[in-house]
Amino acid sequence: MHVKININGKLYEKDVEPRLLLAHFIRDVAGLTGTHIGCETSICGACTVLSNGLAVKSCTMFAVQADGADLVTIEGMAKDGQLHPLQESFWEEHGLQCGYCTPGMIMCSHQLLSRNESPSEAEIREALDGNLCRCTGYQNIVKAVQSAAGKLKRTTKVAAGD
Amino acid sequence: MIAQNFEYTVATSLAEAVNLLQKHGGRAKILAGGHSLIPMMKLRLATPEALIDIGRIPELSYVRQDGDMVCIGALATHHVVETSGVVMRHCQALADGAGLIGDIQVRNKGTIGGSIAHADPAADYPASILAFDATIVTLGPKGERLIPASKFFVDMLTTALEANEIVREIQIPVQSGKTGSAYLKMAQKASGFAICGAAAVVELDGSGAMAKVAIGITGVGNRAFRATEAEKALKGQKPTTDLLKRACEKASSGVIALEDIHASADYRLDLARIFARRAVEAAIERA
Amino acid sequence: MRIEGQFEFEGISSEAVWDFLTDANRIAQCLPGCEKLEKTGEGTYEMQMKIGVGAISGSFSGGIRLHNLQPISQYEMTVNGTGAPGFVKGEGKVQLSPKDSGTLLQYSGDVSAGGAIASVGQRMIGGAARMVIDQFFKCVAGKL
Amino acid sequence: MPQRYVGLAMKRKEDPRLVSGTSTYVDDVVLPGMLHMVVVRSIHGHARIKRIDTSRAQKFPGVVAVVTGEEVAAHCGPVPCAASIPKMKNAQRQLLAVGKVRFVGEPIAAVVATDKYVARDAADLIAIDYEPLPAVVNPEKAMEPDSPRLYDEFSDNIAFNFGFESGNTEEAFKKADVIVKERFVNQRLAPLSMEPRGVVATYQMPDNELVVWASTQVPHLLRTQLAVMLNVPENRTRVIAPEVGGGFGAKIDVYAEDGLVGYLAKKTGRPVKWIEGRGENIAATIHGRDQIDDVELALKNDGTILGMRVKAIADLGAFYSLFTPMIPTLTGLLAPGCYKVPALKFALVGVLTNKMATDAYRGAGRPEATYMIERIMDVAAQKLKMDPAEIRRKNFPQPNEFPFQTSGGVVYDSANYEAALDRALELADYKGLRRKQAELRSQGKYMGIGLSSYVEICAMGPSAAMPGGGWETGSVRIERTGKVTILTGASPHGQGQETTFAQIAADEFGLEPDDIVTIHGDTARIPSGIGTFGSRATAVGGTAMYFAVQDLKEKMKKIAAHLLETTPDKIEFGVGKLVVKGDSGRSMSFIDVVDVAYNAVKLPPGLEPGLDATRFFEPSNFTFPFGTHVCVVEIDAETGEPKITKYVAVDDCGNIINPLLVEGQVHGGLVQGIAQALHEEVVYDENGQLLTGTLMDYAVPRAHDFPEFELDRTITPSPVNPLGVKGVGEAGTIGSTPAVVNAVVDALAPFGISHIDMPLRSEKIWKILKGRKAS
Repeated sequence: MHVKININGKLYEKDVEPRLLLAHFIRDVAGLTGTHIGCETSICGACTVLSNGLAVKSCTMFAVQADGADLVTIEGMAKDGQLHPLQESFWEEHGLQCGYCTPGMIMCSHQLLSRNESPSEAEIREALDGNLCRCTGYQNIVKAVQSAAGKLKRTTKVAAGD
Repeated sequence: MIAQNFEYTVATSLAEAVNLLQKHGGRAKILAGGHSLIPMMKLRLATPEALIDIGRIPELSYVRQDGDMVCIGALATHHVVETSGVVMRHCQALADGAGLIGDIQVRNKGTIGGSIAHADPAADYPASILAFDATIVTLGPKGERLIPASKFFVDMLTTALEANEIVREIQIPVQSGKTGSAYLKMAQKASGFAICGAAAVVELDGSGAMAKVAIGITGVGNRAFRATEAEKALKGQKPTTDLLKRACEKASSGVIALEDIHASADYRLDLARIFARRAVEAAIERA
Repeated sequence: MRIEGQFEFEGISSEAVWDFLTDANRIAQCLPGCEKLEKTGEGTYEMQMKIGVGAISGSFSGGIRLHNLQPISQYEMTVNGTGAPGFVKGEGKVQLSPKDSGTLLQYSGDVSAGGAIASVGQRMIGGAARMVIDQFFKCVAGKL
Repeated sequence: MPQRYVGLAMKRKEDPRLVSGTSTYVDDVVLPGMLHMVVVRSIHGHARIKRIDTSRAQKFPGVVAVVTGEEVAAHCGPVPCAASIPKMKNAQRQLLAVGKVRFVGEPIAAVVATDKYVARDAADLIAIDYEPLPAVVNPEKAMEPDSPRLYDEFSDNIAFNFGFESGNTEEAFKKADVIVKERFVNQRLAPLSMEPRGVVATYQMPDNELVVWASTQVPHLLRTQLAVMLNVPENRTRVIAPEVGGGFGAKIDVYAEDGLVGYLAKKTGRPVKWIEGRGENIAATIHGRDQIDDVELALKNDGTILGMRVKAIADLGAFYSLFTPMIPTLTGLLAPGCYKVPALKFALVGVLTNKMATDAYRGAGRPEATYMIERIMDVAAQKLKMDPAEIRRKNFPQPNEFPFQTSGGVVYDSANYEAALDRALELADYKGLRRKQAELRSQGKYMGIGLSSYVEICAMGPSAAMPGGGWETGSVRIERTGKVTILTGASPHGQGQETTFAQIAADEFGLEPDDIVTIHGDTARIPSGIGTFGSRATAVGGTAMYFAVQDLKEKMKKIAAHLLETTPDKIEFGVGKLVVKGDSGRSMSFIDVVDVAYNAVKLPPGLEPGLDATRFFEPSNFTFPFGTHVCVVEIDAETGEPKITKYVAVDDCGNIINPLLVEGQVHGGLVQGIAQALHEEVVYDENGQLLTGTLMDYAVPRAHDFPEFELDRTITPSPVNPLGVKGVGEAGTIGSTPAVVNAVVDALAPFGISHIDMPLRSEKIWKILKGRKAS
C-alpha cells in the first residue's frame, strides 16, 4: 500500500506492506533513527512520537494507519539549530544517562506540557507512566520537565507581550 | 515484533466495515486504536487475515448528551473520555477508569469501542459500563442492536458481539437525583492492567439513604461482573462504616477468580471486597 | 496451572455421557475449532485445531489420549497441541457420578503452555482453559 | 593550580547528540547489502531435539542462509566463560543447541534474509521436533540425587563448591549469648537495559577482516573472544561499541548471537545485523542474583558480633556465561559488610538449573552480601531489643582502623561509617520518625523505618581478582593545535566519561573541557582496554588516563624548562600556560610548548618529538564506597500495598569529579535496588517456562513508584588511586534493597514478623495482615 507521511515537515512516501510498523517506517524508510524501539508490548515508550499533535507509541501503530498524518519526532524538536526547551532542560538537569529512552521521554513530556503548562511533581511522574528509564531513577527527568515548563511559560509570556 | 502479513482496508463508514467483515467470513478483525490488537499481532498470538481500519471514520469519535443519555462514539479515545466534561459531570467513574488506562500515549490512541469489544478480563471500562447499566449499540448486517451491558461481557475476551458486528456507541443513562460514582483500582505493576478494579454508582435519597447502588468489578474473574449481593445489602440503607464493610464482604461471593503470578484467587476476591467498599465510599463522597 | 471444575448433565445418564466422551467422532463435534480428529490407536487420536479466545488464536496440531478408563465412572485424558505460538498441554482426570436424574461430571488437572503463549498469556491460561472446557461440556449436553 | 572543573556540576558533553536524536546506536548502523538475522529459540525448558526441518525456510524467497547447531559448532567455539573455580564442571554451550536444549529461549537455529520481516516469517517455517524432558528450576531440588540432570556427562547438577573460613566460627558460636538465623533469598532479576542487545558484522576477504558493531560494555574483551570463537586473527578484528543504551552488567558477556552474526557475515559474505527483541532480552540475556543464603549470626547480649556462618546456594542457570561462576563468590568477600565480624565461615554451592545463565547484574554478588548482613543485623536488633542504628554503630570499625582487614578476605581502603550513619539519621529525622511511628501504630496504621549501612567493592579491580585482567588503559594525545584527545579503554554506556575525563584533564593541563575530546568504544582507535563495569571507569580508567596526562605534563615541563632556562621541577601548569614557579612573568603558553614538541627543532637534547602517552593502570586494591540509607514505608492496612514515603541516602564514594553525575548514578541505583525489593522478579514455572517474558509481566519500575530521594554525602578519599575516587555506579543498588525490606519488616513488627521474602508484593504483606492480629 502506498503511504505518505509528513515527518518534521518533510513528506516521505513509499509502497509498504500493511504490517510495517510506524516505528520502522520512521527509522528505516525516513532514516530518522532518533526514535528508538525498546519493547514489543507498548510499555516502554522509547518509540513515542507526536502524530497529529498526539503522543503515540509508534511501535503500536502500522504505518498505513498514519497515512496522511503529520508526525514530529525528536529530530524535529530543535529549530534553527536551537534546542527545544525540553531538550535543553534534559541536558541541564542531567535527565539522561544512556540516552536510549530520552527521545520518547521528551516527546511524551511535550504532550504533557501542551496540556498542562505547570504540572506538579506528582502529575509529571504520572504522565511518564508510559516511558521507562533504567538509568536515571527518574528524579532528574522530573526536574527537567519542571524546568522546561518554566522556560516554556516564560517564552509564552514574552510572546504574549507580558 | 513483526506481525504476520494481512490485507488492509480503510473503511469509510461503519456499514462498509460490516460488509467487509462479512466478506472475510470471520477471518478479519476491526482495527480502531489498535492498542489491544497490535501487541498481540506483533507476538503472533493474533494472526488475522485482514484488518478493517475504522479509525478514520470521523463521526464516531464523540461524547454528547442526548436527552437523558450520555452517548459515546466507539472511536472516542480514552483521553477523550477521561477529559470529557459530559462524562465527568454524569458518569465520573467512567472518566476515572479512562484516566487509569495504560498511559498518555495509550489513552491518546486506544478507543472505548476497541477496549470493550476486546473484553480483556482486566480492562478498566467494563466495571463502570456494568455499574452504569450502559447500553452497547452495535451495527451488524441486520442493522443496529442494543445490547444491555449485563449481557455484553460474556466471558474472557468474549462478548455478545456477533462476528459481523461492530460497536457503534455506548449509551449511559444520565443519573438522576443526588448521584455520585467512582472507579478505583489496584494496577498490576508491570502492565498497568487491573488486578482488581471497582466502579460504584450510588444515588442518595433525601434522607441520606442509598436509593440506588451499583457496583461493577473487573480484573477478578473471567469477565467483569456486578456485585449484586453487596448491592442488595446496601440498597435502601443509610451508609455507615460498619454497613459498608459488612455489605461489601459479599462483593465477590460466587465468583471464580483468576489466578496468576501477580495475584492469587483469594487475594483478588479480597481486593474485590476492599475496592467495592472504597468505590462506594468515594461515590457517596461525590453524590 | 491447576484447574478443576464440574458440570451437570441434567437428565442425562452416566452411560450416555460416558459413551459420548469416549467416542472420538463425537468429541470432535464439540471441541471448539477442531478441524480434524483421527483415531490412531486404542484411546489415542491425532487432531488439528484452531483454538481462539477472542482476538487471540492459533492453529495447533496434536493429540488426545484417553487412559485408565474405568467405565462408567472415570478416565484420564491428556491433550496436547503444538503450533506457531507455542504449545499447550492438559492432563487431567474426569469423574462421572449420578446426580438426581442426571450426571455430575468433575474434572481436575493441570494445564501448561510453552512459547509465546506461556510468556505472554499466563494470566489468562487458567481462565481460558476453563472457558474452553465449559463450552465443550455445554456443547456435549446440547448434543445429548 | 586550582581545580576549576573537578568537583563542578558540569553539563555532559555527550548530551547534545543524545537529546537531539542524532547519536548512533547499533540498530542505527545500516550497511549496503546488509542481511538481517532472526534466531529460533527453544520453547521448552528441557528437551532433546529430535529433528529440525529447515527446508521450507531455506526455500522462502529472500532467505540467504539458515543454520543449525552442528554446522555452527563445526566452525565456531562455544559461548565463552572466563571465570574458573577449582574443580568446577565445565557447563559450556554451543552457539546453537546441539542435541539438547536446557532453557527456554536457547538459540536453536538462525535465519538470515534480505529483510527483517522476511527473516521473521521464515523463522516460523522451521519445524523442530522436541522430546520434552523433565525440567528442574529449583536449585535445592536440582541438588537432589534423583533430580533431572541437565548434562548427561555430569553425575549431578552441582557445578562447584566454594568456601572459606577465617577466624574460628565454632568457638564464636559457642561463646555467643544470642544466635539469630534466617534464610534470605535474592530473587532472579533481568538487567533490562532500555536498549536491547544488538550486533552488526561485516567480514571481508581476502584480508579476513571482521568488523563488528556491538552494544557492549567491553569492546576489547569482545574482540579477543570473537577472534578465538570464530578463529579469525585478532589483529584483523575490530569491535566498535557505538552509543550503548545501558548495560547494567549484562553487556559484559559475550553471547551466542555475537558469534552467530560474525559467522553468518563470513558465511554469506554480506553484512549481517541482529537486534534483540525485548522478549529475547528477558529470556536469553543474562539474569542477575538468584541466590539463597542461610545466615547465622552469633552475638553478645550487648550486640557485639562474634561470628557469622553463611551457606549460600547460587542458581547459575543452565550454562556459564562470561563470569557466571565468579559472581556468587563475591558475596563471600563482602559478607561481613561494614562490621567487625571476627570469625566468618562461607560455604557456597553453585547449581545448574533449566533457566538462563546468571551473571553480573548491577552489584553482582555484593547486593546479596549486603542484603543478608543488613537483614540479619535487623533480625539481631529485634531479638536483642536494640535500636537498629545502635547495633550497627556498635560494630563499625573506627576510622583509625583503616586499612581494615576483614574476615571476608579483603582490605577496606578507608571509611568513616559512623559519620555517614549519623548524617543519614539526622537528615531523615530518625528520632522524629520513631515518634511518628509509635503514634501511627496506636491508630492501627503501619509505618516502617528501615536502615541499611553498606559497604561495597568497587573499582574492579586488581588483576589477581579479575578473570581477564583488572587493569585499564588511558592514552592521551595533545594534537598540534593544542586540542587534547583522550582514548580510554573504559568504554561507557551512559556513565559520562566524555565529561568527567575532560574535567580531570582540563584541570591538569589548565585547559577548557571543550578543548578535550574523549574517544572510546573502538578497538581500532583505542590501543587496548578492558571496559566499564564494577564501578571501575573513573577509579581505574580515569587513573590510567591521569597517569598518561602526568607523563605528558612532565615532558612539557622539560620543554618549557629548556626554553625558559630553568629546571623542569621549577615549572608548573597555569591556565593556558606553563609558568616558572614563583615568577609568573616567566611563562610559555600551552600552545607554544605543544608547537615546540611537534616542530621538533627547539627540543631539549635527547627528548623525542610529539605529545602522546599511553598508560596501563593496575590497581593495588579495590575501593570500598559506603553509606547509610534510610527508607520509610507506609503499608495499606487492607490491601498490604507498601508505599515508600521518604528515602534518604548518604553515600561516600570518595572524591567527586562531577556531583551531577554522581547524583544521577545514585538515583538510578536506588531505583534498581528498590525495585528488587518491591517489584522485579523473573519467574519460571516448574516446567521451566518463563512466565515474565514481556514487560507486561516483568515490572520495571516507573516514575510514580518513588518519592523524591533526599541525598547527601560524606567524602573519604580512597588511598588506592591518586584521584581519591571510589566509584558510585552500583552503590545505590547495593544499599537500597535491604533498607526497603527492613522498613517493611519494621512496619509489620506488631505482627511478630522477622522476615518477608522479596519482591514484597502487596499480596505477601496482605497475608501477614490477614493472618495475625497486631499485638
